[in-house]
Amino acid sequence: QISDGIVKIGVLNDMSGLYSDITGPGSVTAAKMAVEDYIKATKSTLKVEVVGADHQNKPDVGSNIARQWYDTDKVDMIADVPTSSVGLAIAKISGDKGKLHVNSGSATADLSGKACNANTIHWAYDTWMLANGTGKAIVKSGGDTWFFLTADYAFGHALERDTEAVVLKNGGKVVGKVRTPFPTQDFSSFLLQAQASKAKIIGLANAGGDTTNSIKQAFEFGITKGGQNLAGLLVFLPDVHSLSLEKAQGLMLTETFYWDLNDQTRAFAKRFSAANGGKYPSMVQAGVYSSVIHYLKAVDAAKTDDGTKVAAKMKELPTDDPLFGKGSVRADGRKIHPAYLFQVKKPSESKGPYDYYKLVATIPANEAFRPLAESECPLVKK
Amino acid sequence: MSKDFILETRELVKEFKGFVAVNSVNLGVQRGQIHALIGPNGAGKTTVFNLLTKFLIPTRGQILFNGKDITAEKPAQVARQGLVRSFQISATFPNLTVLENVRIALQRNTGMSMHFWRSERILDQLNGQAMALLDEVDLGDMADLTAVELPYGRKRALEIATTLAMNPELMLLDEPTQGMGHEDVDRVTQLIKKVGANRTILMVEHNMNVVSRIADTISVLQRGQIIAEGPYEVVSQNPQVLEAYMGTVATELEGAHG
Amino acid sequence: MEIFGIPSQALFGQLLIGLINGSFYALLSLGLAVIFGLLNIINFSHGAQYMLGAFVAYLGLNKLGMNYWLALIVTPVVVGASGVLIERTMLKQLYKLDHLYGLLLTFGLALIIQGLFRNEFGSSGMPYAVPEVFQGVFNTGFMFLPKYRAWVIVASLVVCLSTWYVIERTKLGGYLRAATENPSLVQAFGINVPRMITLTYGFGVGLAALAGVMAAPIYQVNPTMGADLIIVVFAVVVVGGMGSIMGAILTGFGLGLIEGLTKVFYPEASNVVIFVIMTIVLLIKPAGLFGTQK
Amino acid sequence: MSNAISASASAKSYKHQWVAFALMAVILAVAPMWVYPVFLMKVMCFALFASAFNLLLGFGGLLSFGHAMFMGSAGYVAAHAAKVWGLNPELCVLLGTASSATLALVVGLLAIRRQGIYFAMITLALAQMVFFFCLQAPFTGGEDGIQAVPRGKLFGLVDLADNFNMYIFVLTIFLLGFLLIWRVIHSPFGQILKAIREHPDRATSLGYDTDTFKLLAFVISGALAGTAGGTKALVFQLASLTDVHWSMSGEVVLMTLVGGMGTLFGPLVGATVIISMENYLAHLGAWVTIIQGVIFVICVLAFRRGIMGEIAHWIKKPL
Amino acid sequence: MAESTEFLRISNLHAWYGESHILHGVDLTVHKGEVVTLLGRNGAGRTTTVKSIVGLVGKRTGSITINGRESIDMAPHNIAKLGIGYCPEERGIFASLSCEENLLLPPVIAEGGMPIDEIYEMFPNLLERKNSPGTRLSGGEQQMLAVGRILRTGAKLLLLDEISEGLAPVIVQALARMILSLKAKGFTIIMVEQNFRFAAPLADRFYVMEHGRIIEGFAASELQAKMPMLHEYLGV
Ligand SMILES: Nc1ncnc2c1ncn2[C@@H]1O[C@H](COP(=O)(O)OP(=O)(O)OP(=O)(O)O)[C@@H](O)[C@H]1O
Ligand SMILES: Nc1ncnc2c1ncn2[C@@H]1O[C@H](COP(=O)(O)OP(=O)(O)OP(=O)(O)O)[C@@H](O)[C@H]1O
Ligand SMILES: [Mg+2]
Ligand SMILES: [Mg+2]
Repeated sequence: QISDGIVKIGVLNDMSGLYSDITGPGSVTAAKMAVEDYIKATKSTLKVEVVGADHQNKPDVGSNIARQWYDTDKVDMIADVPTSSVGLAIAKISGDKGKLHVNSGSATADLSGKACNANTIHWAYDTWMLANGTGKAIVKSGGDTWFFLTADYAFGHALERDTEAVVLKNGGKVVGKVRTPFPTQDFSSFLLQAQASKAKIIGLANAGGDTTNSIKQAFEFGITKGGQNLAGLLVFLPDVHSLSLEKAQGLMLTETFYWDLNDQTRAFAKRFSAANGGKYPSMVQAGVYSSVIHYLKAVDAAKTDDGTKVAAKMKELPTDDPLFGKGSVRADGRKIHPAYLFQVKKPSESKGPYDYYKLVATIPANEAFRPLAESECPLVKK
Repeated sequence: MSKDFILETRELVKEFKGFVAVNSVNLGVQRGQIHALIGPNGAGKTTVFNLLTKFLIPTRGQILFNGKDITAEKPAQVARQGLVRSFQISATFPNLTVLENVRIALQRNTGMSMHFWRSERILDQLNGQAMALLDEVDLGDMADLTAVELPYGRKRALEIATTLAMNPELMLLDEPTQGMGHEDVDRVTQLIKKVGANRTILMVEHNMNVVSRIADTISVLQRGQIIAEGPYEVVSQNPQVLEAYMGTVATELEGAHG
Repeated sequence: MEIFGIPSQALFGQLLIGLINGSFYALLSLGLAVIFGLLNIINFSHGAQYMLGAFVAYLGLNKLGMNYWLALIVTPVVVGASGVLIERTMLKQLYKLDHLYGLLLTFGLALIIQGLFRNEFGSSGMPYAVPEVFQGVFNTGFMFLPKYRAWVIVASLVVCLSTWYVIERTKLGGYLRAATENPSLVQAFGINVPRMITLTYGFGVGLAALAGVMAAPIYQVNPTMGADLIIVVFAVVVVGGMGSIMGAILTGFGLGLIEGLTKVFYPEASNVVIFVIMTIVLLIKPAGLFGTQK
Repeated sequence: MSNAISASASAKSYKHQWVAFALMAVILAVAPMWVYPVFLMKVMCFALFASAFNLLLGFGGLLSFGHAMFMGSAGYVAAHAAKVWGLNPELCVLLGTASSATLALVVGLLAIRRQGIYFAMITLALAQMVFFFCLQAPFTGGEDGIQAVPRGKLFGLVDLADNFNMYIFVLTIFLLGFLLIWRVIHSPFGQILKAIREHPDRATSLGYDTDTFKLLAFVISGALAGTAGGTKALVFQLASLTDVHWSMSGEVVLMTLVGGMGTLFGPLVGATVIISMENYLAHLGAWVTIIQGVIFVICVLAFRRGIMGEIAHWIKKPL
Repeated sequence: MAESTEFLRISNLHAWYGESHILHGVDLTVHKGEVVTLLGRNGAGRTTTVKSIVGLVGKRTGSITINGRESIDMAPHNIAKLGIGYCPEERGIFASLSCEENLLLPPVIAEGGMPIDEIYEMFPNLLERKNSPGTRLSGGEQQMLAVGRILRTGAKLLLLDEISEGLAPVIVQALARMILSLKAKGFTIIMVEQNFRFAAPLADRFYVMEHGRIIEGFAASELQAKMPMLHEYLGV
């Protein structure tokens, strides 16, 4: 019994602001592609509709739209939703209304932690995974002294805390850190402090404009030339694109998806960029694609689009899609898949548009995300 | 000399960036008189006014009101003590009605001015008083017009009514007849004489006809200094004044303005 | 040797950095001050026009192959021209009205300009390479000073001081100052005041654009780059006090320095320090440091 | 900006305004049947916010460009009170109001001495400080904001989790706030405020400390903005940075301008227009801001009276 | 007089300040080398008339021909270039400019202007105060400055509004001599005067204004005959 015969998917994200290149219209495209591909592949009889909206990174705008979608517009599932403040709000609403939210856009690990609920699934990545992946892999590959540039608010603090823990656990050490106000235009004086610290790795516990500016200016001050490496704790392909390889080269970062991983991803990227004005898919957009595929699979299996039931089904079924490969959704709503540590290529190494990353290390699915044991999620608290 | 001064200044000085606008002025205004302050433009009359009403801070010197030193007080404070001024450019509240204009002044003594939870209707209790004042300056029939609509001369009258509403001990009028046609001048002159009957008035006035008719005492200011003081007959004969202000004897009754 | 636990070497470095940011504040607040002086308008779109400057430079480079030096000349002219257009078509009609309307209008314009660019270029920003001449760093002994930054200080100092000189010391400046006091009389003397006003606005906007070009190689060129900056610049202007050109310049550089120091000793506060200073100044001198009570 | 306030010139009879008020109350009471209630609640919160702002600009002649600080901070306070201290909703809103009133007092003391543009810039700058505080203060949850705020039980009895009850609650607050503002405008205090706006020096020479009066107006306005903020936090069950950001301050100016500054009902109309745009044009992305900008420009250039102002001018009665 | 010598002709001039309609059809003519005085009581509209000539009123209709050029639709800065020097009622000295800067401010619009040292010669006070800010000069000096600066520009028609107002008689007499010498130099002058005693001996012709209209115009020769009328209107 599909409510009113239509499965309606709402892609709610930032269509114009800071995250519009990482999510935005691209995510809608991805969702639509997912629907086509699924129907084509499975000959499913589902009638599926995809709608999109802009939450302008404002939680109240976001939750207003979400409530309206659920209450009056018959939307069954909300996908994407970058900006943790909005993501958390939507998760709450979905919980209250027994609908379903599959989040690919937000970073906060609370979605599958403190704030988790039976109706929310966190798909592509989260802060814990970023910290862990980047921290561990880098220390393993020799970068064992760190200096943190930390955006001075909750998100930055969380990233720094988690990463520091990992670094120490793996035998590295933190030689210094500086709390940079958010947002900051000019990082030079902080970078000088980092430079003076002689740390091998400068960890950027920040996001968006802060990250790009700090990377750009690090290059300007010849920090990377000076032998120190930058580790971006939250950097997406579009950021690197907007920075240009010249400035971003050498940057270490972790993502769970990169278009150039294998033939399937390359094929997808080709189709996607064709439909998306030449822009290649980001990790988040890929996440939206794969999450929609799995959602539809679950709907067919459960023969309903009731949020709670489908959520349960999604956790029950193993996931398998061309972009993230085989994986699973955990009881706490955490989607599990491998993560990759990349380093940004030198301009000379790049063979074409968006050929930016070289793979440094792969973090297997079972290590990539926070172990269920450590989760604060009420659903799994014993 | 045992005169009853309501207002006194002692060695009052005002400098603007080195330029001395008012230069050690000792002015004494006797209770119950109409006291006129005359002098060429730029003599410092308005400045003196602004000093007395605290719109400017004196560089040096003292101001005594009823024997009390008010040099350090704020404009609103001295106003509340009964020293109220009018402005050289007519100053009414354009978008309020004539009645409301006067009520604003009356309202202060009701102590309700800060009451934002009350209805303004309770102010209607002031209407009687207000109308009385308006009648005094025969504006009674115009009570419900908004102030902008008044002709120039009538605005002056309204301003005087508003000033009266403060029931001031001492009224300061800055060029009350400036920019007025003759009939208005006469009207206002009469008005000032009338209200001056039971209070003290200090006025700046260029128009010697007016001054000669109603002023009990005249102080002549020039280049920031008082160069003569006394009743019209005396002052108008003072050669220094003739020299500095009225020009040659022939132009005696003209003054700077016709 | 050390100062407050910071090696004095490093400290000099930090001061220099502060000076660099100061030069941006100075350029921007100078533009605001000039515009305010004659038009009595707070140009809220100043930040957007700063951003425009950066973008024109970026587009010029990537679409027309216009190099940095050309951009440095062309951009202010182009953006300034757009300013002239705005003055002619819109601001002109507001002079009779309360000055606040000017603030509101330019605020609206800022929204439009930023919105359009966000639509066109997204928000993650565009790269702009440092011109060859200025690539690399000087080793000043106490720090590695990127050549480009050194250039920024010099350039903006030159611009600021020459602007000051023109306004305070030349005949043209005399007209400007006179027109600030009593435009209609100056016009009655046979000087085309309306055109002067238009050009002044254009010039002020041009300054913003110039700052934009200079910023392009340092910061990401993105549509919101001016949005938050402008508020800081407002604070700078308030501290400096309106009406004084020198005030705008000195406060710009000065606050840049202070901000720089805060970044060393108490980074968390470095983005509020200017506002804190503003508050203190207001308590002591409501008209600002160099302003005249109005 | 008195020249824009022709319609506010004191008129003797308010009968038609009472009619308009009754009409508004009724419409708001029945609207949920057709319009999405949460949306309506949002509109009412912003309408109250805009009305509070308008009290200052339209009737006090003071343009505050940082009014978001009152709305936003109150939101945090109310949210914190509800979530952490588990207070009843009415208390949370009251707390929010009180905190904003205090903040307004402090800011006012700093800013009130300067007029016009200066006042606008100073309030803006101070608001920015408040923003940074909210961004970094531990209890605000940084960019996550305070989430999952319980609406709680009104007086410990009525459960507001139910949208209908919540709606009644918000409607009541809005109407009360609206009436208060109306009363303030037509109070002895309001009279003096008007006088000060028209001729400050004259008011002073009549013995009024103009700054004190402006300050009181500022505090009242700030407090009511706080009420709006607190209520909004409960409606959406969250408090976040967007409500303290300066763009919010701009938005409220826009609402007032569009609706008609110095009019009683303008802010409500303005809020409705702007919020609807934000909501129903959401899919247009950046175009929303562009459209808002265009509206700003049009209003300033051609349409200074705003919607209600025009109507009022047209029927020759203040609205 | 012959057409050719006509310098300024105003016909049916109406002027407004915002809403308020001040001038209601003013007609007057001024010939080259003439000194013409506008009389009238306060608010009669004399200043407004003068301001209308230089285009400083809100709105004006009718016709103002200067040197045969119709100027009613010209912008103020172009009108000035027709050879007009304006000395406003409120002096209009600029605070932010020094005395000398004030003096040099008005651009030269035609040759034949008075050289600067000649001006200093005429007003020695200005020379000694030349570096002090404009508004710090005494009222009298400000007035001299206001007059002096328009002599430099080569303007042929001088509009002098209340230049004798509130000046010590000595200075008034100095001004009187100046006007006579200017007249000798061939300047054309329109004076607005309250101070009848000052104006009377200088003017060739008089116009009397009342409520925004010219109600009388007569030559100096008819002055005695007109005294009663003047007395009625001006209380002279
Ligand atoms: N704010 C000021 N700054 C500098 N000088 C000033 C200021 N106000 C007045 N003055 C100067 O002080 C002197 C006295 O000015 P004031 O206005 O008192 O003259 P007045 O006697 O009132 O003349 P009027 O008859 O025109 O009103 C003038 O020379 C004037 O230039
Ligand atoms: N800027 C203005 N706005 C509105 N009305 C004005 C303005 N200036 C003058 N008026 C009015 O225009 C009328 C004529 O003013 P004008 O200055 O021409 O008089 P006047 O003959 O020069 O007398 P005086 O110069 O002695 O005051 C007066 O009633 C005056 O109130
Ligand atoms: Mg005076
Ligand atoms: Mg005049």
